Amino acid sequence: MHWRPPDDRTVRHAQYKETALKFALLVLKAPFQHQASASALAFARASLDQGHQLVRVFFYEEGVQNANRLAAPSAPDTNLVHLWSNLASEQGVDLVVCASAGLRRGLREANLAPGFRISGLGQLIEATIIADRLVTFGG
Amino acid sequence: MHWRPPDDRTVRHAQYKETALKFALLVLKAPFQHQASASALAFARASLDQGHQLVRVFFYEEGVQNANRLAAPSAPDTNLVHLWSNLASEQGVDLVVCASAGLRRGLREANLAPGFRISGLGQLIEATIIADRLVTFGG
Amino acid sequence: MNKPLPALHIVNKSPFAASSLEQCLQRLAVGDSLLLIEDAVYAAITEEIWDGLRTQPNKPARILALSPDLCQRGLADKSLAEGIEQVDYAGFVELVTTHNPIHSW
Amino acid sequence: MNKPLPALHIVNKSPFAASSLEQCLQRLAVGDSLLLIEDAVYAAITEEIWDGLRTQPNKPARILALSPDLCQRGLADKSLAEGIEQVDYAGFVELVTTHNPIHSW
Amino acid sequence: MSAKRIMFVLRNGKTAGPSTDERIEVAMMAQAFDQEVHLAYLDDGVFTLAAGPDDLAALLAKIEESDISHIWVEQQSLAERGLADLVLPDLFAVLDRHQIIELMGQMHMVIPG
Amino acid sequence: MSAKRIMFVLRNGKTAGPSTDERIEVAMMAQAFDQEVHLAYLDDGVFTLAAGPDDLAALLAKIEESDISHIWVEQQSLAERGLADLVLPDLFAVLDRHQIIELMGQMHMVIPG
Repeated sequence: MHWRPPDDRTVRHAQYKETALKFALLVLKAPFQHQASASALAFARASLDQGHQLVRVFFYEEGVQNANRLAAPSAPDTNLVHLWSNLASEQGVDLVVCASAGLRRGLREANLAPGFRISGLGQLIEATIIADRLVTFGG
Repeated sequence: MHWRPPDDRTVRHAQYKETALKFALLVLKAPFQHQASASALAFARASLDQGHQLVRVFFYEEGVQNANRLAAPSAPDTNLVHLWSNLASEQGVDLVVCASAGLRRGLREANLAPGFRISGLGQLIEATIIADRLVTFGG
Repeated sequence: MNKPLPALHIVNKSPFAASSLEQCLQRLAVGDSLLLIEDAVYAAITEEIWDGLRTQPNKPARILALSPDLCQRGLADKSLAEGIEQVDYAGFVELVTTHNPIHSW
Repeated sequence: MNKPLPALHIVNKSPFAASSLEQCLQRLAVGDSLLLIEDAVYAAITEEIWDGLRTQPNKPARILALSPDLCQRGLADKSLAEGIEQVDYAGFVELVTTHNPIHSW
Repeated sequence: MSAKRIMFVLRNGKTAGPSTDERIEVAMMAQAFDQEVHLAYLDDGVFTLAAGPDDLAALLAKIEESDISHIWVEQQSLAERGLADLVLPDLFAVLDRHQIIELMGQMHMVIPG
Repeated sequence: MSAKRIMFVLRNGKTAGPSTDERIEVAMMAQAFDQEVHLAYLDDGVFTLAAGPDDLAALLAKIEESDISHIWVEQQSLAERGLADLVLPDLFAVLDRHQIIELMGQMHMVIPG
């Protein structure tokens, strides 16, 4: 029962360096509730800067509030919803909001910020299977 | 510097019993995040049952999510948004959502559940001034 | 009514996960009471939690645990630590009328 | 790569407010490291927090505190408790590559 | 690709409420994807196992339906909370803390709860 | 109607982030309604006063603008966190725990932070 890298680790996208890993992130807290969302975003940027691949950022539980287009904090540079959208448009990062967690909290397609998509919990598991590492923020 | 009852305590609405007090409630957590919202609702009902007056329930910080009409949990009898709306329609309780806290979190008139109204933080202070007691849930 | 009322302190977090019960107990005035709700009711069934109380300057006049929250956690049949009373929501409201301020930790 | 990697434990809550640092320290395996982020960096500047570490079965191989979070809290100039290193987000990413699983408490 | 060992660590009491269900949903989904799913009840998480026979039966039904078969409960967490004599279904194995630590080290992913 | 004495108890660190501002906003609003506003920094709340001269200056500007004049910092909370030598503006009075307890007992309302 020793740790083994997943079998697909040798197959890598050309843009990533030889030692690059695939990361998946899980965000569990709302942007105004907790620093977790800001920490996850900073980690995401730093991992891309180092040439790692960000397989997916999955938003679950209160984390679904990160995708709420209607959220408008007074200081726009601290608007984490915008900052996540920017990450998606600049770097093509896949930002997925859990459909059932979103439904429970009123997050729908109609109020979804650009760059996010709503999908099933299976997308988290799929990311977990593909990725070399899963890092959770706001546990 | 001793505690004094507010000067208006002798003036009371006819429907309340002689020893009735005026309560204000402050709710700071989202319904799915925390039990605080359910605790506040149970306290609100129990205080009305005993003939006290509920001046206002004020929703602040993450508590603004209690007013999100779009929230749809799988089990409707645990849908706290509906249960708060019911309290407002049955008992005429004033449910106020903080405008600025709501704006930051994407809570607008368009997705406001029945029985809630959006207003300023001054409504919390006003309730605090009128009320004999302020009870905070989710601090 | 010129005499100030004692305060009611409400704690809602598990004593195993958070420091708020301990921090609340350090700030009690003589005559204040303590109400345990939500996950704080876990403290009510744990005798050892209250050992430290002897070192606190002021003991609560009454310590109460919200019975629906005990019930919801399957703890209704458990014996409570010495001196802790059960109270329902009607009792919670009653406590609020006889105390002020109401201090949620 | 057949050898298992050590785990990285991430704690994000203040040791004065929550028990998660203590609970994490009780579950370290030999060779695991500990990263303090967000309010957990308050632990990094407090020597007494680590006194209890001697009673834990396993000490972390490394203890690190996230420097931007220290900075944001005005603690950048404070001396850290003995043996605690500062690390930035690049270092955080590096730690994630050299450890697995990544365990957030 | 071989299955990954994923441990869901359940360490919270009930105040977080419905979130407990959301954590179990993820574990069930992982099992549906044929991963090797482990549930570990530590710290206040063990209190959720004491929440009466009805709640435990509902949890057990979900777990059995999803074929999750590795369910661990830390003995020290039970003892610290006065629950050492808690009667649990056979599917729940009580482990010593050092066994839990060893298991955690064998996981590919750990997801907190 | 005479003014009420309302104490805002600030006991949290920075992770909760913007919420800290939201708590100060309530206090400022209460002052704008001519209530007798007290701010009490206890427990991890004192860490927010150590968050560098810029942050403290910004807080001070808000407080001065709103005429809040009763600001208390608990000495024991500072000492426990190694902040006993923290230099604070004159507006912030460091009080002993028993003085804080006495003040709390004189409030009409206490709002947690």
